[in-house]
This record gives sequence, C-alpha cells and structure tokens, in this order.
Amino acid sequence: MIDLVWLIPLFPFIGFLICGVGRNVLPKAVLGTIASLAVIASFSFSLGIFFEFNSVEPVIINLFDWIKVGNVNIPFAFQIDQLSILMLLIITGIGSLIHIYSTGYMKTDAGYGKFFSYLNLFVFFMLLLVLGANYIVMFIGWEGVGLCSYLLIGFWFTNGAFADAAKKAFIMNRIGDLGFLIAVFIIIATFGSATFTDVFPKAQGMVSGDTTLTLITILLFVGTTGKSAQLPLFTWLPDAMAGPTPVSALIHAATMVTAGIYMIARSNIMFSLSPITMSIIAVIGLATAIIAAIIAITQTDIKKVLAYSTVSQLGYMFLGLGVGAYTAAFFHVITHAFFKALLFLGAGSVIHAMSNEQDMRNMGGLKKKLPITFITMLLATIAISGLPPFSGFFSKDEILANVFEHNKVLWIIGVLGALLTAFYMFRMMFLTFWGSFRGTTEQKSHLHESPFSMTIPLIILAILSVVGGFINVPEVLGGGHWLASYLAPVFEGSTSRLGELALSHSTEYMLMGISVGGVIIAIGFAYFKYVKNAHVPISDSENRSALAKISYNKFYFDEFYAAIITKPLDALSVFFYKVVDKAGIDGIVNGVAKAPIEASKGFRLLQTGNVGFYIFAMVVGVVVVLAYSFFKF
Amino acid sequence: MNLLILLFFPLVGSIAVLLNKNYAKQTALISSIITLGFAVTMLCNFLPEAGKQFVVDLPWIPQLGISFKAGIDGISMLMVLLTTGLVPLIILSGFQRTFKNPSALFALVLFMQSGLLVVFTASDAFLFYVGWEASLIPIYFIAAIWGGADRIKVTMKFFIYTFAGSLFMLLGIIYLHLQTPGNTYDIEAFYALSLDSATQGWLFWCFFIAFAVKMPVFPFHTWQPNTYAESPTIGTMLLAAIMLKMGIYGVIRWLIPVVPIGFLQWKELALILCIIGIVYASIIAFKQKDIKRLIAYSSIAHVGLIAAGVFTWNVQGVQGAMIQMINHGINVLGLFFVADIIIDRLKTREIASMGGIAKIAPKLSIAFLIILLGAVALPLTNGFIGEFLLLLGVYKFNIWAAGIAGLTIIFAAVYLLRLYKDVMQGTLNDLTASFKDIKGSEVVLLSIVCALVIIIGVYPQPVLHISESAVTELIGQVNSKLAF
Amino acid sequence: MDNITATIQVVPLNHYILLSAIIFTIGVIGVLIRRNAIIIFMSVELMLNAVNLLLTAFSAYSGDASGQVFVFFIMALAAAEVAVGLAIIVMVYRNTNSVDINVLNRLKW
Amino acid sequence: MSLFYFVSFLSILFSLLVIFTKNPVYSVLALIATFFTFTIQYILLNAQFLAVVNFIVYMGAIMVLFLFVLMLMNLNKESEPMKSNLIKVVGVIAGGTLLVTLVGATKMLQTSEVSALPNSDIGLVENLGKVLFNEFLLPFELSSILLLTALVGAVLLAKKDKRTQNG
Amino acid sequence: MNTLIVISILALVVLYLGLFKAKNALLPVSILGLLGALALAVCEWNSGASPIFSGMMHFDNFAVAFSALTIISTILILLLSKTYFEKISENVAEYYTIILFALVGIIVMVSYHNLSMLFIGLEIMSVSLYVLAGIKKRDFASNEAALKYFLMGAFSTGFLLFGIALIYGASHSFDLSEIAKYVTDRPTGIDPIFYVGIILVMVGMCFKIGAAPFHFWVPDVYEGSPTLITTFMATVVKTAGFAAFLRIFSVCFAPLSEFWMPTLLGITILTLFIGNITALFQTNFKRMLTYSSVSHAGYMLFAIVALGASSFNAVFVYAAAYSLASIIAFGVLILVKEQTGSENFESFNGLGKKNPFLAFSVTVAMLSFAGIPLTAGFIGKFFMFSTALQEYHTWLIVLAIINAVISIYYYFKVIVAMYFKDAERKEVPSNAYYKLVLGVSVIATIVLGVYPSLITDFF
Repeated sequence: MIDLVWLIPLFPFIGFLICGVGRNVLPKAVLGTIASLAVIASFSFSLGIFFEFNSVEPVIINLFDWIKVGNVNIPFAFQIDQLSILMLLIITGIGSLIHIYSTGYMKTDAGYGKFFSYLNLFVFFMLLLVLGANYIVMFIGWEGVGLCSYLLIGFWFTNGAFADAAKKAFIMNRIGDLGFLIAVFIIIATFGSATFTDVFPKAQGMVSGDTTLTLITILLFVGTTGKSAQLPLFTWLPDAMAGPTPVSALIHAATMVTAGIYMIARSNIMFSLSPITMSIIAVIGLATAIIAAIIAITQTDIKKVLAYSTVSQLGYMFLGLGVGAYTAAFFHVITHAFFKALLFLGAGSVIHAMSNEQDMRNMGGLKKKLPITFITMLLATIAISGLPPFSGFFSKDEILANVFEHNKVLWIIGVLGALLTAFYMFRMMFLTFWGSFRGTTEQKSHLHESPFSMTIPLIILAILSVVGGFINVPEVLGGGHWLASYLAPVFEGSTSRLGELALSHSTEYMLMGISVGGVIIAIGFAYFKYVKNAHVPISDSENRSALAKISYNKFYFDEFYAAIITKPLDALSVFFYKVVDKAGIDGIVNGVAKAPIEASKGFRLLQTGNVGFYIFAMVVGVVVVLAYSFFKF
Repeated sequence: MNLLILLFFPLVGSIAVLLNKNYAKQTALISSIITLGFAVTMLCNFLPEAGKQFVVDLPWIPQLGISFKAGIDGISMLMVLLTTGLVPLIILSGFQRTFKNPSALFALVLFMQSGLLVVFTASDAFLFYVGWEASLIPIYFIAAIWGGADRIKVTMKFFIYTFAGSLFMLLGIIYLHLQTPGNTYDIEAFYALSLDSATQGWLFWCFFIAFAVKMPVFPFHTWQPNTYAESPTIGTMLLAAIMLKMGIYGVIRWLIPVVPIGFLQWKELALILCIIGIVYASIIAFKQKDIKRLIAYSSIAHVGLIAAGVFTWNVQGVQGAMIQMINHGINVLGLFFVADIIIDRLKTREIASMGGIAKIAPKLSIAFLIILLGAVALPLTNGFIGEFLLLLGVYKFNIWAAGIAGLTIIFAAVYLLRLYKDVMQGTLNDLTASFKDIKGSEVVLLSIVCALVIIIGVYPQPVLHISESAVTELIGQVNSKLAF
Repeated sequence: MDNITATIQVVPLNHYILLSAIIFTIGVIGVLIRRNAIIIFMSVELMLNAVNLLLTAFSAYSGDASGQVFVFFIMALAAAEVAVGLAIIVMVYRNTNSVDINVLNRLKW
Repeated sequence: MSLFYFVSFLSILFSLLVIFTKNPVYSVLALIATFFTFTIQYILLNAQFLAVVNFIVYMGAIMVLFLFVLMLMNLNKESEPMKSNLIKVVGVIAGGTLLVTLVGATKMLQTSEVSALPNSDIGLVENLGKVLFNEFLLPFELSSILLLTALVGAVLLAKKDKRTQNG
Repeated sequence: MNTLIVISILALVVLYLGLFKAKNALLPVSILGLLGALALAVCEWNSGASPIFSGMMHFDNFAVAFSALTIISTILILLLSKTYFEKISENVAEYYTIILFALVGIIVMVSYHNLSMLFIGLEIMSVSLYVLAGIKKRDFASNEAALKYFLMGAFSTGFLLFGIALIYGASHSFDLSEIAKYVTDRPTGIDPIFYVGIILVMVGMCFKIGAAPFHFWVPDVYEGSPTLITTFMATVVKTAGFAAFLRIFSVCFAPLSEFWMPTLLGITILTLFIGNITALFQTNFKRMLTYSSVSHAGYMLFAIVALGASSFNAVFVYAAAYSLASIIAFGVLILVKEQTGSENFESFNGLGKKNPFLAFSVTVAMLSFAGIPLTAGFIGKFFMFSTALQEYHTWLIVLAIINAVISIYYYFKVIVAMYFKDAERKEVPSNAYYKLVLGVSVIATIVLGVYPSLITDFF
C-alpha cells in the first residue's frame, strides 16, 4: 500500500481534472460528489498507510528524475514517515469534511464546479507539500497551495477588492518563498542535495550555531512567515477571508497555513542546531500571537476575528517551535485544525443563515435559530480557549509548559495571549449567539439552520475538537503521550540535542491552574461586557479610544507597508519609467541619434553652391594636406 | 545534407507563400510544420552526447577562408527546436486576423525563420553574421509595415540600434579571423586562439554589445518596449520569443568560449548589468499602462535573469538559460498572443480601460492564467525549472546576486497578477461587455502553449538532457583555458 | 644657340621649380579672386603653362625627351578643354546672360 | 643667365596682370604676353619644337578663341562685378600659403643641382618626333580621340537647338 | 587593347549612324559593340603579363576585370537611355558617341602603365563628362553642373599635372615601372619633390573620386546633371577613378605608404563623415544619393589606405556592388521623376503598393548601399573592413561602423517612404528595358551577396 502512495495525491488531481473540465457539463451533485469522493479516497488510503506504516526509518518512493543538471539531482520523490502520515490524515480528513460541507454551502453558487476543482487542486498540492522527499518537491506543493489560495481568495473575482486580496496573498507568500528558495540553494550548495534523507544526517554532524545552518534556517523561517502568516508578512491572511468560507476553513485555518510549522518540524535538526534562529522564531511567534490577539479583540467581522485568531494560534505554534517543543507545536497544529476548521465552518453556517452578513454588529441571539451551529461552535470556542479537557487545553498547555521551562518572560506573555484568546473568542460567541437579533427583518425571516451536508461535518469536527486532545495527554494527567512517542523518530535528532521536557509535576499543575484560572476570568469578563451589559461594538464612524483605534485598524500594518513599500515602489516605477528610462537612457540614445542630424544641418551649409568657395576649400585642403604630410613626415 | 534542407526549406516555403497568394496563411503554416517535421526527424536521430552532428561544410568564399559550415550539437538542437516549434504557432496566431498583403507577411516570417536557423546552427563566423543580419531585415519590415501608429520611428530606432551592435561584432569577427593561423572563420579556430588579455578585453565588448542589444540587457534596452508595443503581434512574438534568444545563444556560443579571458575581466560588470536589468525592468513594469509594453518590460526582466545565468558560466546557470530560453519563448509568445486577442477585440492597449473579461471569457482566462503562472515561475510550470536553475547558478556565483535576482519571482508576481487582475478580474465595463471568448485557431494555439507550459514544467528532464553534454563540454573547455 | 644653352646651364633647376610654382600660384589666386568664368578659365590655363614650363625644364635638365612630349599632350588637352570650356560658357551665357560664377548657386546644400 | 631672370620677371608680371586687370580683353592680352615669355623660356631651354607649338597653339589658336568668345559676348568692358576685397585678400593669402607650402616642401631637403645638360638636342623636332611616334604612339593616337571628343562636345553644346526642351 | 580599339571604332560608327538618321539602330549597335568589347576584354584574361606599346599600357587581370565591370555598367546604363535622351534633344547619336568616348578614356584609365596614358585617359573621360553634364542645354541646373564641373575639373587637373611633373622631375620617367624602380632603388635618397608630387597626385585623384575636402563638386554636379549621366558618373566614372588611383599607388608609391598613408587616412575619415552626415538631412533623393556617393568613396579609400594584396579585390567587389545599386537607385529615380516631376523622398510615397517590383528593387539597392548581408554591398564592406583590419586600422573601422550606422537612417528613409507611407498615386510606367536592367541588377546584387565567389577570386 505504501508503494501506492502516489495515488493519494492522484485522486484529488483526477478530481480536479474532472471538475475542471466538466464544470459546465456535469450536474452540480455529480461534481460535488466526485470532488468529495476523491478526497475521501485519499483519506482512506492515508488511513491505510497509517495503519500499515511501522518503520522507524522514512520510506522513500522515487517516481522519476525531475531536474538533473550537473551534480544537482532533484528526483520527483515522496517520503513517508510519521510526520507526513499525520499531515496526510489531517489534510485528507479535514479536507473530506470541508468538501462535504461545501457541497451544501456552495450549492447556489454559479462557480460550483470551478470551486470544487480548485479545492481538489489545493488538496493535491498540499499532499505534494507533505509528501515531498526533498525541498524542491515540497516547494512545488508550497507554491501550489499558494496558487490555490490565490485562486480561491479571488474566487469571486468580479469584486475588485477580493481580487486584490488574492493578489496580496500570493505576493506576500512569494516574498517568503524567495527566502525559502535561497535557503534551498544554500542547502544544495552545502549538502550537495536537497533530499531530506541526505541533508539531515549531514546536518546532524555539524556544530550547533554553525553560520551556514543559521542562515539556512533563518531563510527557511522567512519562507514560513509568508505561508504561515507571521510577522511581518501576516496581513494577507485576514484579507484572505474574501474567499468562500470553506476555503478559509480548509486553507487559511487548518492546512495551508500550518505548512510552515510542518516545514520547520520537518527540518527540526537544522533548527535545533541554530539557537539564534530558534530565539528569533520564538520571539516572532509570540509577538505575532499577541498582536493578532489584540487586533482580534476589536474586530467586528466574524471571519476577521477568526482570521486573527488563526494568526495568533499560529504564533503559538511558532512559539512552541522556537523553544524546541516540536511535538507540542505539531500537536497544536492538529487540535487547531479541528477546532479552527469547525469555527470557520460554523461561521460559514451563520453567514449562510444571515444571507451573507458577516458583521457581528448585525447578529445576535442566533442560538435558538441555529442550535447545531451554536453548540458545535461553542465547543470549539471552549477548545480554543484552553479549558480542560477540550483539545486546545492539552496542546496549548504543552506549548506553554515548554516555554515556561525555556523562558519565564515569554511564558507570562504567552499566558496573557491565551487570556486574550479566550476573551475575544467568547466575545465573538456572545455577540453572535446571545442577546437579541440586530439584523434586518428580512434577514430575520430567512434565518434557518443549515442542511445536513453542512451540519454533519460540524458535528464530526466538534467531536474531534472535544476529544482530539487525548492523542497526546501528558503523563502528568495520566496520559500516554501517544503523539510524542509516535513522532519520536522524526524528532529524534533534535530531542537528543535539546533534551526532553523536564518539569516537575507540581510545576505543571501550577501552570495549568494559572492558565485555566485566567481563562475563566477572561470569559467572565467577556460575559459581563457582552451579555450582561449587551455591549455592541460601535460603528465605524464613531470615535474610538486611541488603543482601540490601533487595534481596530490592525496596528496600521497595511498603511505602514503601503507607505514604506508599495507607494515608494510605485513612485520608483514611475520615476524609472519616465525619468530614468524615457528621459535618461532613451534620452541619451536619442541624443546620440540627434547629434548627427544636428551636425547635418550645419554640414550641409558648407555646400554653399558657390564655386569660389569650393575652390577656396580645395586650396585650403591642398595646403593642409601638404603641410600635414610633411609635418607628420 | 539533411541540415541544408532544414535551413533552406523555409525559404522554399517563403517562395511558395508568395506564389500562392490566396492561401498564404495555410501555405505558410504547412511549410512551417514541415520544417518542424524535419527538425523532429533530426531530433530522433540526434545523439546528445555525440557533439556536433549533421555537419555541412561547403566551400563558400574560399579565398577568404569562409565556408558554409553548420552543424547541430545539443545547444543548437534546442534552439532549432525552439525556432521550428514556435514559428508554426506564430503563423497560427495570425489565422483569425486580417492583414494587408498577407503573403508578403508570411513570406517574411518564413524568410526570417531561415535566418534564425542559420544563426543557431552556424559553425562559421561569417555564416553566423550573415544569418544574424538576415533575420533582422524581415523583422524590420514586419514591424514597420504591419505595425502600429508610431511604427516608423520606433522600428528605425530598433534597426539602427541592433545594426550598430552587430557591426561591432563584425569588427570582432574579422579581427579574430585575421588572428587565426589559417585565416579562417571556423569557430573551432576561434576557440583555439589564445590572445592576450587586453585584446580579449575589447573583443569582449565588440561581441557583448551586439548580443546585449539583441537581448536586450540594461542599459541597451530602450528600443525594445516601444518596438514590442508597436510591432504587429506576429512581429512581437518573433522578436521576443525567438529573436532575442539569438543574443543569449551568441553569448554562450560566440562570446564566452571565444574570448574567455575577456569574459573573465568583464564578467562581474556584465552580471551586474543583467541583475540591474531584472530589478529595473520589473519595477518599471509595475505601473505600465500599456499591456504590450508591460509584457515587454517583463521580458527584459526575464531575459536579464537568463543572461545572468549564462554569465555565471556554471552548469546550472547555463543549462537553466538553455531551458529558460525555450520556456521564455513559449511563455512570452503565449502572453503576447493573449494580449493580441484582447487588443484585437477591444481595439485598445490601455490596461485601465479593461476589466472583468474572465467573467465572459473563461477559456481565455484559464489560458492566460496558466501562461502567466509559467511566467511567474510557479513550480510544475516550465518557468520554474528555468528560474530555479538560473538562480541556483547565480547563487553559486554570489549569494547577494542571487538574492537580488531572485526578486524577480516576487516582482513578476506583482506586475503580472496586477495585469491579470486589471484585465481579467473586476467588473465588466461598456468596452469589455461585448468581449467574445476565444475560438477556433486561438483555442488550438493557446492549448498548445498551455500544454507546453505544463509538460515542460512537470517533466523537463528530456529537454535538459538534449543540451546537457554540449553545455558541460563547452564549460569544461573554457574553464580549462582559464585554468593556466 | 649653343652659347645660350650654356648660359642657361648656370641657372639652377630650383629656380625653374620656383618660377613654375609662382606662376602656378598666380593661376590659383586668379581662380580664387575672379568671378568671370572666362578669366577663371584663363587662370587655369596659366596653371597648365606653369606645369608645361616645369616639365620642359625637367626634361631639358635630365636629357629625357618624354617630358617635352608630355607637354605636347598637355597642349592638346588645353586645346580640347578650351573648346569644350568655351562652349559650356557660351551655353551658360545664353541661358543666364552672364558669365559670373556667383550666379551659379541654385545647386547647394 | 640674366636673360632667364629678366624673362621670368616678365612672366610673373604679365601673369599678375592677367588676374588683376579688370578688363577681360586686357587680361587676354596680358595672357598672350605671358605665353610669349614662355615661348622664350622654351627657346632658352633648347625646346624648339615646344616653342613653336606654344607659339602657334597657345598664342595663336587658344588665345584667339578666348578673344573671340569675349567679343561675342560683348564682355570687353569692365563689366565684371569684382569680388569683395576681403575675398581677394583671403584668396591671395590662400594662394601665398600654397606657394609657401609647395616651395617649402620642395626645399625641405636640398635639391640636387644638375650642372650639365646630358643631351642638349632632345628638344629638336627630329628627336622629339622619334620619341613621340615610337614610345608615345599610343597616347598620341589617343589624344586624337580627346580632340574628337572635344570637337563633338563643343559643337553639341555651342550650337543652338531648334527645339526648346526642359526635359 | 582590342577592347579599346573596338570601343573607339564603335563610337565613330555610332556617330556616323547619327549622321544617317538611323536612330533605331543606335542602341542595338552600341550594346552589341560593347558586348563584343566585353568579350574581347574577357579573352585577354591572364594574357597581359607585361606592358605593351612601349610600356604605355598594361592589360593585366586588374585591367580586364575593371574594364569588364565598367563596360557592363555602361551597357546597363545605356539600356536605360532608350527614351531618356530622345526627350532631351535630337542629337542622340552624339550622346552615345560621347559616352563611348568616355568609356575609351576609362578603359585607358584602368589599364595605363604610363602617366601620360593616365593623363590622356583621365582627360578624355573628363572632357566627355563636362559635355554630358551639360546636355540639357536649356536646363539651368544642367548648365550649372556643367560649368562647375568644368571649372573645378580643370582646376584640379592643374594640381594633378603639377604632381606628375614633380614626380617626373625626380624620377625622370613617366613609366610606372621606372618610377617604382626609382622608389625601391633608393629608399633614403628620394628627392623631396617626389613626395610633393605624390601628395599632389593624391589630391588630383581624390578630386576625381570625390573625396573630402575635394568633394564639393560632387553633390552639385551629380544633382544638376541629367540623372542618367549622374548614374554614369556615380558608377563607371567613380570605378575608373578608383582603379586609376589604386593602380598608381599600388605600383609606384606602395613602399612609401608611411608617408602618404596618414594623410589619406585623414581624408578617408573626413570623407566618411562629411558624406554621411550631410546626407542625413537631405530631402531630395538624388542629392542624398550624391552625398552617399561621397561616403562610399570614403569606404573605397580603405583599400588604398590599407594597401595590400587584398586591395584589388576589395575595390573591385565594392565598386561592383556600388555600381549595381546605384544603377537601380538612379534608374528608378528617373521613372519616378518622370511621373511626379520631383526627386524628393515624398515622391516615392506609396510606391510599394503600386509598383512592388520597383519598390523591391530600390529596397535591395538601399540595403546594398547600407551593407546589409545577402546583398553585394555587404560583401563589399566586408572586404573593405577585412582589408583595413589586416593593416590594423581598428579605429578606422570603428569610425566606419559609426558611419555605416548613420547611413542606415537616410537609406531607409526611402524604404519608409515607399512602404510605410501611403499616398494617392498611379502606377509608375516603365518599359521592358527598365525591367530588364533592374531585374538583372537586383539579381546580380543578391547573387553576389549570397555567393560572392563568382567575382572575388579574380586577383
């Protein structure tokens, strides 16, 4: 079965082709079914491989020689190991659910077939990303998912703003990708290969803090900041909410954005040997987590809140990576995939019910109308807030525990961030489901629970969000740390270097207590503010306090980038074109061309038409020629 | 003799087109497809490792040491395939257009093809030069007769500029000829020369200017955007897709191996110019208002990278350049064809007046997107293979150079996606509302282009294999000369 | 006659060259300063005669007859040239009623 | 010897008169005088044949032609508009410079002086005739073509056309 | 030698035909006679090992080749004259006669071996041309051209003769071999008047070929003369001038090249720039061609500047290419002028549409002038550049390249007018002779451009 691993990406690819070609021919039901079945088939295969795979060493499946130039050989090859298997399961599993959900959600959209073909294409690229046995194949997936993200964000491209958001996402990803690409060049130059199984053993032998490794890892991290929406390249992700909601769930919450974490986890050995990079990652991760959380507090668009929440959670994952807690970070990837996908799908259900209304100021009191959505979303909110025994508790707690061991200051900030998370998530819940309905009467008359195709995935994800944490219950809570032991072969090199988590049980209990307590207070605060006082965020036109303004305007990142990058570049473009190119270089070229013409105007006057002058010129010529000859001679 | 048929069949076709005025397009297409057939036959008999094959060596002007000597090695083979492969597409692109005096147009295209093939196969410097100029004349007429409003001035500038460049090359060629022991123009004799470094230094510039103008490399590029914009699209395609490759091919075959020490002296400067060109042209492309001019500047940027790859003179760089020449040919042809479809229907080149076309022309939008992705070097499209190898080559030269050159992958995305957004996305306006989707030959052409974009992107190895040993050998030869 | 020749022997050849050069230059100056086509033509004749003298002198001093033969040819040329030249001048005069060369300036630039 | 210098002086004087007299007819007369001094020079150089030919051709034929044309055109007055003095000065300076350069270049190295005439009889008709009809036969024949051309050409140009064309 | 006799007799025959009013026989007889002369010239290939007629003439391969070239050019030009002369006056026979006499002079100029022959040949040619320039007797331009040409030609003859006299004074001979012997026998003791002689002969020859600063007559005379005569001047006469120039300098003065070469180099560069730059601003096609003719003289001077074994070939090929292109250009100009009455570039507007053949011919001619490959002009320039580079005149070539680039601009102006500018016009009428001449010239230009070996292995 492992030999047939190439079938896993092939299914969605075939689905993509069928949906793409038949998008206007086949009926919608068929299209949706084919697309979903393709992903479900991949999921089944992934499950099969999951059960079959029991090797400690990764299995490499070479498909064909892709690029072979000189001593650089890049085969098109897949690598199966624990990490990629888990990623396969997440992608295909959640992918399947979202496909099913989408069959309901997108039912009325004209671009139904196109949507599913893109979605399948995305799954295909995502699978390539995690299956690639070398950085280049990974890069294919890496950029491929970026493309699909672009296509799906700009799905409703007739809206110019959406198209701009798509463009922005692609370009920001590209900035990171350049870092990735250069890192790959250095890897090839240093190790002579880009294949993981060649690179990592060699890297293992290098000293910690090696400059080349530091450079490689920093550049790789630059790559991840784009893809996983970290500072300073995170601004595309909130804008990416322009895409259909299932896309936000699949791509911009559960899978694509975690590619960065996957990549660092995959390259953990190199990172473990670069302490400087690790610190940078931790700091940037935490900063992202906090800034995004602060922004999320004041957002009024339900999807924007979730988007910033995603950025924030990704920040936590990077914080985990930064302190060497690869398993914990990856654990958070899994649980986050469950509850964030659920939250987005739930939000989608709400938006669906509200006739595409996304502003929470126009919602309220929906829990009666949308019971399933409400309950599942509530579970997910609790999970993300980190209340035990929901999944988010375990994963976040493990990250924070590792951070605590590493650096106490980071831990304090991290916990603060967790409190903020709880606050803004419950704020969202309260604003949406509690209180009284604030929308139009027309919207009110349309309110309805979503169809089964949409609610069933919600329920499944809700279950996973609740119980997902049990795959890696720490020993202190009597768990078996299954995930850690399962992934141990992948992180073996790093753990042997960095060591295991070595906190005493009592400390761990204390940490859990602090964070859970804080979270409960935060929720209570939110409850008082938004339920008891029924506070509704003010409209855009009213004045906010300075802090709220900064938060509401996303710390002015977009404006800042516009001011220091976009506008200068545009100005530079005009300057280069009009001044340097047209006037400068072309001016010189034209000037050189003009010179003879101007000279011509003068020269022709020599030809006066007067014989006397001609003869005079001849005589002068003879004199000069004679004089010159003899002078020279 | 096989090669002679390949080289001169287009001329036969050209005459056939002139005689068969009523079916000019069809005759031209058939002729070019037959030429492609010859090229493919040769490819089937081609052994990449066997060095120069299908050699023709006929006396031409014996008392000057000039012979008609041509042959095909891996590098030439790729260029021959590029030329013979793209010309049918270029002819096809004119199928739904009406031209005044079409037989003359297509005869010129075929005539030019012959010249290009001579350039890419010549082993004799004189022959090379003749082919070089012979391909310039037809394109001048194509651009100047069938071009846009401003064509006369623009094409004159183009012609004078390129002609000036090539005359300096002629100076270099004659000079080298006089240095060879047997007073010959044979490239092998040029390779065998070992001149002192000062001589090689100025000879480098003689050749470099000719090639740099053709490519064009910053700051010799100012003829290009206007010429591309004003030429009829057939001409633009010929210029961008095939003709500028003459410059790069020239660098690989006639510049670096002939004056290796001169190359060594000026390598850095050449590379810096190339890299400046990449960034500079990309930035200019950001705010271009004219669709063809935007693609033209993008072409400068892309070619800058190819040239930079060549000047690094390592296997990755040169091989990357080889495959990227093919890719750039395909992509730029596709882009210009898409632009032509849009311009033909809307009668304007102004990007600002377009928008929303994707809504009513889904086929065009898909094709455009695929070609565009090829141009921005997305993995699994052809562009990625080339740019990956090129940047790897540049990286091996210098990491900072690679970093700056690598900006192209960001910048290309910026301006091309902006173009796509402004043209295809957004809302329809009065002008674009009646846009008709592609049909007939347009579909065929764009399908072929898109298929090539993806096929080469997914499985480039066969293409790379053709030129690999020739490139390796050439690099080895130069490096051994530089070793002492 | 012989004694005359003997007297001449004392004249250095250089003086003949000088004389010819002076006459030649006078001819050139004549061409430069006059506007009458006929006078200009006459100045040209002066130049030719200077050459004739020079050739004869060289011929006499070197004892080689070919120089004098050459002078004969120059005279033949002069005759031919005068015929054609005066014909042209007459023709021009018929059209313009002038032999002033400054009138001839339609063709310029 | 002094005869040579005297004749030379006369040559220069008359030739200056040729170019500086305002009346064309006087110019022609001065030119005839100049040619006469040349004839004397030829005699002094023992070039008798040339002296005779010069006398007949130049002083006889050519000069008569000039005079004839001048009279024909009624140019025997001082009708010629003279050039401005500036042009005259410039012309003289240019000519003077030419003279200086010519002579200077010639004199840069000392010219060898010929002290004896190797063969004083070369200028006699008999000797010259031998050379002319042996060695220089071909040019002699060809000069007939030259004269014929001039003949045809002069007639062609000088005769009045019946038709008037501008074609 | 036989060629010379045949042409001389032919001229007389034609003159008599004119007397007997056999107008229709003029052209056929002239052409047949010239073909015969051509055949005789070709027969003497490789037979003229030594000078004949007491060293007066040396009909060597050089002479044969240039005779053939000039005779062919003359034939082509005469073919164009079918209706041209008749429009000027009735004296067509005399025109043919004088052209043929000029050709006699030219044959002498390419085969002389004695300075007296050079002189006589040159004068036969010049006197004929003075007459020919003025055959449009009622046309002011033609009058002016004739008088300017005559006055300046006679003036420059004075310098040439002075030079010849000085050379004779030093070497005591007019025979080229004797002069060469004089030079080689005493490399140090050469009389300084000999050097002055060289320079003055150079000046005289430069005047004849129209090199700056002795070129001033060229534009005016070429423009004013009847176009057909201009064609003759620009092609046959110029070719002969170069042949004569090259002959004396290669046979006699080659060992002293260090002395005269720098001067001639200066003249060459000046000629190139004056010709090309002045041509740029012209609006009259004919006048543009005259300036371009000056610049081509500059290119051809390369062969003399870099005197060597390949100079003969270079001048021959260049002259052939230049003659062919000139015949095309002037030939079409005659037709266009007949229709529009103007010689400006505008009168060519739209020619490409109405007269594709004429336009194509002119295009080929312009490309050949500009030195674009696959035309004879390129081969000519190529030979010139090769020759000059053999003597390491690299900077000269660089300047020549700049000039070649400048020249593109004005040569292409007419192409632009013909093809890219539309104008209301009727088809230009042309007769079969024109088609024949233009066709032959175009084919020859292209054939020589593609396979120059046909004429390049003469020397």
